Amino acid sequence: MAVDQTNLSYEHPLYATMDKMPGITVATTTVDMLLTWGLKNSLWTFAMATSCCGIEFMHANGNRTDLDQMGSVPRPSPRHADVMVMAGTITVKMAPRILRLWEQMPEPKWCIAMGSCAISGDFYRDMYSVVPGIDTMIPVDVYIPGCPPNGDDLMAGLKRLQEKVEAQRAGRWVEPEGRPETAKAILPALGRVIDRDGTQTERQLRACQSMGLDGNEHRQSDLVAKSAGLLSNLLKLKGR
Amino acid sequence: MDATLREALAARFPAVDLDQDVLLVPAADHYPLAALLKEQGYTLYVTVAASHHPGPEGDAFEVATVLRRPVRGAPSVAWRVVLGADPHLQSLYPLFPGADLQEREQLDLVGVRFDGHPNPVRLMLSEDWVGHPLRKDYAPNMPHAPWR
Amino acid sequence: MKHYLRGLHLALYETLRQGFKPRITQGMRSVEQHEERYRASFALTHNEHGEQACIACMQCSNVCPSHVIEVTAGPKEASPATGKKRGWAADYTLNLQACILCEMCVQVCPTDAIVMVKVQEKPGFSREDLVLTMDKLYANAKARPLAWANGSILREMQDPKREVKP
Amino acid sequence: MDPIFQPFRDDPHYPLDRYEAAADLMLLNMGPQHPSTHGVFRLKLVLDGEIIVKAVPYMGYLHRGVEKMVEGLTFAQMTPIFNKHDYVSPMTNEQAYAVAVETALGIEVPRRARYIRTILAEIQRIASHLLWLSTFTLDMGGVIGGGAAMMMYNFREREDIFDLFEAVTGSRFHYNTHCIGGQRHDLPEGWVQRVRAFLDRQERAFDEYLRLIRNDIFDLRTKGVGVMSADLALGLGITGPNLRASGVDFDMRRDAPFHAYDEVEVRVAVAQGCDAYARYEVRMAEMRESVRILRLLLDQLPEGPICGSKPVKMANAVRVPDGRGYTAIEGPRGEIGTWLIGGGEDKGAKPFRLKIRPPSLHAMAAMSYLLPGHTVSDVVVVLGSLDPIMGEVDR
Repeated sequence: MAVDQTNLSYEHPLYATMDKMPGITVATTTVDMLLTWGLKNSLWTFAMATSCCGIEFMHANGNRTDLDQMGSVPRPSPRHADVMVMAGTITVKMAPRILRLWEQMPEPKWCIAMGSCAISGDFYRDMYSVVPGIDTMIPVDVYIPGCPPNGDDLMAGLKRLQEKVEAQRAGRWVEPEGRPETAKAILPALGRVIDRDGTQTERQLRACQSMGLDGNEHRQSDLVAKSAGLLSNLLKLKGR
Repeated sequence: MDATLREALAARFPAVDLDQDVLLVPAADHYPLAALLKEQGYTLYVTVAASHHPGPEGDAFEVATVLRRPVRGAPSVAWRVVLGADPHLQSLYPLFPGADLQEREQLDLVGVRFDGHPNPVRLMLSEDWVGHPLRKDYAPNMPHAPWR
Repeated sequence: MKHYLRGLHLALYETLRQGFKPRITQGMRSVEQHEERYRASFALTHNEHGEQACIACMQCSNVCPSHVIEVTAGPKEASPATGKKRGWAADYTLNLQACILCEMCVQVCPTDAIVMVKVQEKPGFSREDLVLTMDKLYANAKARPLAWANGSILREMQDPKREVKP
Repeated sequence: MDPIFQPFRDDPHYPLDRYEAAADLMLLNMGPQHPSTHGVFRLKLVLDGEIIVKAVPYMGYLHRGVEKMVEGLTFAQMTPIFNKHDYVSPMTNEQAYAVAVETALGIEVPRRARYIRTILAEIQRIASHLLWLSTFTLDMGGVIGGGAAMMMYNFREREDIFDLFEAVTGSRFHYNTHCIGGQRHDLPEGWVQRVRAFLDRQERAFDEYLRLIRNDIFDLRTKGVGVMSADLALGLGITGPNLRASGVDFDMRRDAPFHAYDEVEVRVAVAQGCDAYARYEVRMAEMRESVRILRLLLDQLPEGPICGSKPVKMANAVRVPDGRGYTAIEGPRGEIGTWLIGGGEDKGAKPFRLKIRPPSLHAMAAMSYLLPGHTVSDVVVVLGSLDPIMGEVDR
């Protein structure tokens, strides 16, 4: 999950050396506060905009609800961004691309599921070509309900993410646990994915991920290796 | 339907009942009818819609095509062709280039083949997809590993 | 070149002109800044006798295009206030995960039990945060301003024999 | 235009091996996630140097299976589904569906409801064209003062429009304000005055836009780019502003009136240029025309009931008998049609087959005809000038 990955930055040998110096804790705490302040107030967003919510994302970055005032600047490239805002329906054909874009984002990174389609697939969730929620592929940090959520809601979601970032940096973050309401929640049935015949899954995944460009078939071998990784990720999610 | 078109249709296709809103045409007349309508000024290619009608005698398919004349009053002509269990029909691509993507979509979703189509591959779904979703015997919540 | 400079001049003039206009950025809008009919989340109401208004007729659950409303009907019992026999909802869940806020459930509700409120739900850290249970829905009705519409207002507005305003 | 590219412009399936390349042919993949492809759309380009030889569009990245889904929903439930196809003009999509079912059932819509529909459709047309203008100039960088400057100007008026819609329907974006037989919400008090004030602001704003756009860069990037002849446009089934920019004087609002368009005079904007600039001209003229029509409509707005049939109380209240038919209305992007076969499950409460005719899918077919012979930088101009919405293309 995102928590473990953000803590990775503390494993640098420099920190280990610094820890032994007397009086350094006061200084590092102050520096850490400064870094946290900077991090949470410059959450640059990458809009993974597929459908209607993408238009509301444009509105949120427009002049009425100006997300820039929170330090959140929209970036068209995943390499510049901290937060992926998944805005819109995820289809089976688009899902491998979304996963690849998510993997291209540098750590630390967060994901916001904006709107019903990204949270659970909305009323399309039972359709043959729609992925029932972005959290079947990617760990999601904040869920913003609405169809589509307007700029105010997106701003509230970013504030909520700032709370989470602060808690994570301070080591206070507790992953939310399943509650009695879980029975009522529309949760994706991951079982049906994992119980299927392995060879067919691999073949489908390969064709699904293939960019279909003439002469680019050598990429296929990487993708097959990645597919095995994806399946183990899904198993982990199921275990959660 | 104006009088000149009605005369032309009655002369060329005597078997077709011209009083219906949606003409029922035999499959062999599909392409000649479109060609005649294009000559008569129905140059705007509106749409093609295929549908699957399962019945006790077996599967039937219906392909409906709509053409329009871009003038005041916007008269349009719609006709349908009923096909059997192995549906295939002549493509209108030589007459209307817009039929390219539209017929590919119907091939993809309903599974009606169009003879003479230059590029008959799936349009909406990925190329390895099994089955045609808009057929009545296709379950809407069909899983597709590993994504759903 | 001359035309280019003219275009540049015009555009810079326009940009400069906007600098003297009032600011339109609002940030997060409060309830008062939204329109009167704004709808954002849901609530369950009590009727005039203080009983739950929902009679578990299942119409909202049937009409919902997204199938997010689950109603469990309790046994039919007489109402303590009026003495008439009526249905009671034992449980009511509205799942905001897949809700599209289309107001269909409000439109069909015969007793105006399910209504909408003007304040949006807080974004959640997990999917379970977005499930509006019966308790949350009743709490919403007390804590948040109700939206303009309810079933009877909407149906009266759509009535074909409505009184024509002068 | 070099005549060597003419075979590819005439027939996009012309074999590539008959082309003698000056340099090595290169494949370039645009999309599906590209900031200026207006959604999730992928274009495979075969390049000779910087010149495009062949362009192959790929779509389906937003295929949500709506046509299968509506076979499991009743007619009364379906209105909110339809505004998610063309998410830039949800209002007209709802109207297309409502008109289709009303025509199938022969329901008469009250005069006030027809007027309200027309007013909402025209305001939606302005909003849709404003979003087109902002994305078109954003892609092109054709505005002095930075790419996003025009977007900020357009979104200022678009927010006003969303406020007007929120005042009527309670929702900013997906309204669900149409029902079969009329409107779900009546206009609130004082709304007409607010619209008038907005129209005055909007009319002044057109001059502001022109000050930003009218320069040589814009002309150079758009004139002569993406020339689509009238024959090609008709054969492809292109409708709406794109067709009128090719010189065809055809508008469903005037030529096959629906709603209340038969009670106002619609002056159709036509341009003869056939290129991206002509499409820009037509859309700008249409926005001004919408302002004029709206003023007329607001003057004539009648009083009365807003719904012709009884209000919806049950999910299966509307049943369409067995039969088939095609109905269409003119949306901001062209003809939004529905091919409806009734008599589905639950004794006709669900449709047997409902096909939506998307104007954007027809416009996307033009890409492979227009692009050969242009440079890579013209791709976004041609794509932007056609104004496709991928939710509608893929459904």
